[in-house]
Amino acid sequence: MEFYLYIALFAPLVGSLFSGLFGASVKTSVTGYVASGLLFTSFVSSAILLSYVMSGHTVHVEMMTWMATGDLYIPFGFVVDQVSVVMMMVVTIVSTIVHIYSIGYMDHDKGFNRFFSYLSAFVFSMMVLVMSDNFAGLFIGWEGVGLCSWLLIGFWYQKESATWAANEAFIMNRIADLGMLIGIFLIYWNVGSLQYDVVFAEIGNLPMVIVTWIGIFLFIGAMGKSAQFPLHTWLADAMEGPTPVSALIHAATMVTAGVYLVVRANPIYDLIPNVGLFIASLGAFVALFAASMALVNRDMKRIIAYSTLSQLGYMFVAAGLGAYWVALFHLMAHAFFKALLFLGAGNVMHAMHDELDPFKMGGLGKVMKGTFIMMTLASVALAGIYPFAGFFSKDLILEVGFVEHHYVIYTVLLLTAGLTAFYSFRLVALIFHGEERYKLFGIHPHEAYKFMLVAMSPLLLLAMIAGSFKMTYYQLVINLLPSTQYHVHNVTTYWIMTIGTQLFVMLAIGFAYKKYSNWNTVPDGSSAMEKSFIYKLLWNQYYIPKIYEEVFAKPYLELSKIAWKQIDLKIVDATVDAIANAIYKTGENTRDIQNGNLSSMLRWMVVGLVVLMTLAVAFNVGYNVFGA
Amino acid sequence: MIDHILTLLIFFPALAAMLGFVVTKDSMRAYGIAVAAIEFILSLWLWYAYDPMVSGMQFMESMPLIPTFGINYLLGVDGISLFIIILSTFFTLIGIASLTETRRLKDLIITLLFLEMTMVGVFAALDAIVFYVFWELSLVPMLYIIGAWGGPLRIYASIKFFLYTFTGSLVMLVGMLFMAYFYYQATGQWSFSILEWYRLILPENFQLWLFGAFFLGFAIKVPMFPFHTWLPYAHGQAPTIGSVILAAILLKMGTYAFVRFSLPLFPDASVYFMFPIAIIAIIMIIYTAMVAYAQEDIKQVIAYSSVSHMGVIILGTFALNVEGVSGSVFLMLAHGVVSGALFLLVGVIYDRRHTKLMSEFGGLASVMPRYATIFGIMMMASVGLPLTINFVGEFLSLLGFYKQSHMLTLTAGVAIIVGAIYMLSAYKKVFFGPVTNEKNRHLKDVNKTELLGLIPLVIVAIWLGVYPKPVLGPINNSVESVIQLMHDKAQSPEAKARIPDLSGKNGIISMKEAH
Amino acid sequence: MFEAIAFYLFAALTIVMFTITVMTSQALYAITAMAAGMIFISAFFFILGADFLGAIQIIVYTGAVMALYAFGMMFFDTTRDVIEKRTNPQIVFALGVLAAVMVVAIFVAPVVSNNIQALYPMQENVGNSQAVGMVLFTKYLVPFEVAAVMLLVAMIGGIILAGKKMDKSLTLMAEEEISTMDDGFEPQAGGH
Amino acid sequence: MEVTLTHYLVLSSILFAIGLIGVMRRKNLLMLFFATEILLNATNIAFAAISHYIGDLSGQMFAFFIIAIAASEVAIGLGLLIVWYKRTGKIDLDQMNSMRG
Repeated sequence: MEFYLYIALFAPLVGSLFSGLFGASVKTSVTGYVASGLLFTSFVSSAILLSYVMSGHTVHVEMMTWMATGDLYIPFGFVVDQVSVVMMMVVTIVSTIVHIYSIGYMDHDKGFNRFFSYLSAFVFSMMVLVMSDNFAGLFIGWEGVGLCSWLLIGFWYQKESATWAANEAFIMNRIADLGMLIGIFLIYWNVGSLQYDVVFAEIGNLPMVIVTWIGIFLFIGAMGKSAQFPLHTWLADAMEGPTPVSALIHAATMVTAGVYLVVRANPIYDLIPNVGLFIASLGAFVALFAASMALVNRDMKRIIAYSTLSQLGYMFVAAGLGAYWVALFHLMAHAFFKALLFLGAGNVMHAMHDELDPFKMGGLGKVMKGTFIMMTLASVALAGIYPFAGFFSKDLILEVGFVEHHYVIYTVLLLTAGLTAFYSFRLVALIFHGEERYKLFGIHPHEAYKFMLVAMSPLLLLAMIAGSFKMTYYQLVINLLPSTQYHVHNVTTYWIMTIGTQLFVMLAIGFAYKKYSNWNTVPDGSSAMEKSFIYKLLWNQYYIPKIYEEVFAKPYLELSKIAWKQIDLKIVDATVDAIANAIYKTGENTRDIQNGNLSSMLRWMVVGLVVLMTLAVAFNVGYNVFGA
Repeated sequence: MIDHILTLLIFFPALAAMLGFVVTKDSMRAYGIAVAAIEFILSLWLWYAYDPMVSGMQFMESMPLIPTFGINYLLGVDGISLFIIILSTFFTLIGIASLTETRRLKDLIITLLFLEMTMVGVFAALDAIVFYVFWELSLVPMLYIIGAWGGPLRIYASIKFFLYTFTGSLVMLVGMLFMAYFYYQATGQWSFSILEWYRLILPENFQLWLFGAFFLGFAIKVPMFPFHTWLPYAHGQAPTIGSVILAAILLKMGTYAFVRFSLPLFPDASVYFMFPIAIIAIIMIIYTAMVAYAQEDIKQVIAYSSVSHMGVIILGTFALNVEGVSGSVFLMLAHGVVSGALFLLVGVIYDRRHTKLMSEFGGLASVMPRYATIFGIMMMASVGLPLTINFVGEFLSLLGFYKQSHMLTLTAGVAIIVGAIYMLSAYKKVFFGPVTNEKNRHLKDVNKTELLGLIPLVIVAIWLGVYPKPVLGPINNSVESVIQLMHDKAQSPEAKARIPDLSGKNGIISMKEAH
Repeated sequence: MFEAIAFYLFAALTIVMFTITVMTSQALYAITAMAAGMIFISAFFFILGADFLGAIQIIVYTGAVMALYAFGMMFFDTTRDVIEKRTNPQIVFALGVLAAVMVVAIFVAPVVSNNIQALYPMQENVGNSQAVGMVLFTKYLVPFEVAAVMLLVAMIGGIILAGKKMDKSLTLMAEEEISTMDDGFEPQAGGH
Repeated sequence: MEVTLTHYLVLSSILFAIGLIGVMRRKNLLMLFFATEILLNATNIAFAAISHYIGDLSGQMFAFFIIAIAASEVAIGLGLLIVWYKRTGKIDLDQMNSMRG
């Protein structure tokens, strides 16, 4: 089985390096095929490993030593167990599909080869992240996906906004990574090892305070990668990258790494329910907060990004409340339908020549039937309508909130579910229904390549049926995760809740359709709604990016300039130069002594003699008086 | 020959340099590369012959110079110095191989070979006076390189470099003389041998003074805040090769000397000054990172980033445990490779455009994709991405210091954020965006000569990031013995507590037994 | 008592003579006063029982050195006074006195005067000249010979320096002429 | 009224001071030589006196050698002086400033 493990892990790396060889040369479709093929190999290996794990085994290998000094010993160790194999499946499925899709999507791009190199490198990093058997290995993958995310967001590096977003994402993630690093240090100095099994076995013996701090710092790391408030701004900006990237990285895999970390570290978080509650509360807040921003946004990809953010909030609610398997399940289901949604959005973008404003589209359902169906179904899944994937995973999280008696969280999540349904179908309605507003802009939309749609179809299938895996999945992961079942005890309450939720969501969908399916103008900022305070607040993302810009970015630059021009040059360096100048000036001034006049030289000689003798006498006297 | 390999390593380049005066101008380049290559192979042989399981000094050579005062020509390497020696020979080779300077090439190569002698000498010396001699001699070739091949302000920069570092080392010399005098008082014999000094247990107040004297010399060399201002000038004016050697090797002399002198000689003082120095190191890290962010000249960004990284090295050194000190020694190598490579890379565009201002560039990624890729890899290494060489060092240094102080490490950890900020913004300014300047539209990508220098560095940067063990292992063994020595020598209870006791571990050969 | 009188008398005379030497503007007065001072100094040597040294003092200083100075003076235009620009005579005086005070302070300090021990004690039953001779030709033989060589070198040096090109006046020659003189004579100075 | 070593040393110092003053105030090179002779003689007195009072012949020996050196100094010094005079026609100290730094 180790063989399959290595295949699953390194096939993407090989693909990346292969594509990288052609990085600077002109487009060759070979890179796309090879990279996709290797990804598929990786997927197959993961599937084999899944079947192996389902038969009750796990694979644990130690490839080689990485760092060893003092008491520290960090190997490159990989583990395929019930949790990581689920993640591997998600990662390989989505990335294989995205790779194949990208062959079409990036068809006309100059950086075709480069793109596949980065994309495969990302998959490799993600595999390292999920398969590592220790925190250091996790951190390798963690930073690796950050790097690839930077590369891919900034893929179109000629665009100022893209490179800016890439740097923002990297730096924000770095802030969180510091937290994670500190968490790792804490674990090492208290446990003496970074291996999961050792750490989780020992963690119970540590003082509560330390476990709490470990939990907090690790979660800070998770907050950055999963774009939780207040480090969330990068995710929306990251939509500058190519759409397949958004689908793979900023919806399905990388952003869920934070959730994966919390799920993986469940023995730690089990010990500290207070931190867990905080995580859940933050998750609920982010769910609502992000959903509210999605309501008014006019950028197709950003709407989906906010939706991702909102769903990540759901996952954190589940993870924070101790329902790790629920969180992981929603992660999986979400990966499928959100990736589908993004790929669909990619098709629309292609059709619309990179136009992102849904208000400028409309009526595309006629020209792009396939995409229309897929996006609608994905939105249905996202909204959590029975029997799609979202129903099984998302409603379960609502139930968890209810069963755990966190009614505030439950209410917030319920409200968010409604909002989710509303903005999802607002998008669908604006894009595919109503008048063909795009004609005003002289665009002639066309459906994407057939094979792209075919590539997307597995995702569609999974988005529809993922819920039916629930029990299989549950049986699998309870080997590793707490096996709490979340059932509302009272059957009546259960049915009222479920049906109520469904009705509420349907209502939201209906409202969205009613309001937007016959939209016929492009808003220009003159309507009463657009002038309202709340609209502006939401439109400007609660002014948070602006606040960051004003409070952190600009002052930092100013402070840096002051540090350089005022402090470094005018104080530190000037002091040094002043000392040197003082010595130089002394020399310049005493230069007259050497005026070449022997007579005055003789005089100076006598002065020196007198001084020396005075010193001799003074020291002698001093020695006799004080010394000895 | 293996018995005298260190002497060979030190004086072979010097002899070759003297012979170089009679070599014709045209064949000088080939001659220089050949000499540097032989020297590099010799140093690799040293590594091959080095026994990684022994923690003490190896290949020791001794010859009396002034026996009355116990000054001997005493050489030896351990895991700490071995790799810095290899790094020196490696960088001299790469530097000469990728030389693009054509003005007075012969003199430049001869100067570089002399510089190589002094560098190897510093790291191989085990006698304080021999160490001091090489330490000061290393200033002279560098002075020439900056002063003769530098930019418009070269005279100012070179004199500043020379006088500043020279002043510091004079104080250090006084410290060394005092140290020898104490040794004389304690044992009745003069000795400048560092290994014999190791055995001396000094009273704490003496330690504090001597530590201060040594500190000044080392701190200016490192350079530590607020003694760092010579560095930007030196880098700003030096030719590419000068910057490369300066950043890669010469700065390491200071941090190496901390590990070689300050820690084992003055364990109590090291603990006493641990927090003040850590705070200085943190100021270095954050403050210079901010200054780097404000720079307009790409070379200055890297120069200030050097200072910032040196802060992490200092922090790791004063973690006073095996993880931290090993990490800092490793980071010395890592920073050498990465900053050396970055300076080489800056040299590439400087050769083409004769400017280093970032505002002159933009969009180079599309004009010079290979260059952008290599620069990107090195930038990511500098930022400290895992699986690159810098990460191992930074991780271990910070990990080590975390044992001593949580809050300070948290503050120092900001390095990974601010480091990313200045590096990414510099990269963005130079490589991203549209090509705005017409002069940049037809720049040539890196050529074969340049690749010859850069590719090995990329390989090393990734190889040692993925598999640091062959280097980290010997470093670890030697550092363990240093730490154990410090623990044994420490007198104050605080120092005993701060410096871990490793005697329970297997495989530790204490310094005394090794000799 | 006799010794004391002699000491004070000769001390007063020496000081006066030397003061004249230092203060007068007439070279002739100065050289005469100095010759007298030298002879008076030899008196101290006789008082101190250093007969040999006293004799040497008279012979060498008054005889040889003074004669040499007298001859030397003939080369210079002694009638034309060097106009000596006096700058800050107070400082000169103060420095001289201060130096003297310091020298005295150091010499009379008990540390110095009590810690000296005789290396070559005077023998009681031999005369001074004999004793000097014994020490000079045993312990100080090498320095003595070296001194002899030095004197020889000085003599030759003096002759060559002063006697070279006596027939030419370098003053009246042009710069080029001096540099083209074939014997490699290097001009000592000039307004370069 | 015992004459002690101190008396001689004081005398020697006074003479030394006179010589020093001469060295400092004289601008005529020849006169400067006279002043140096005074300095040498002052030390000679000190040596002879110490020799006498300590009972050691070394002092006299040094005085002896000093006389020898003084003699050679005069010979060489006068020679140089003559060369200088022939070269420039002056023996004024203030005009010898080619060493100006």
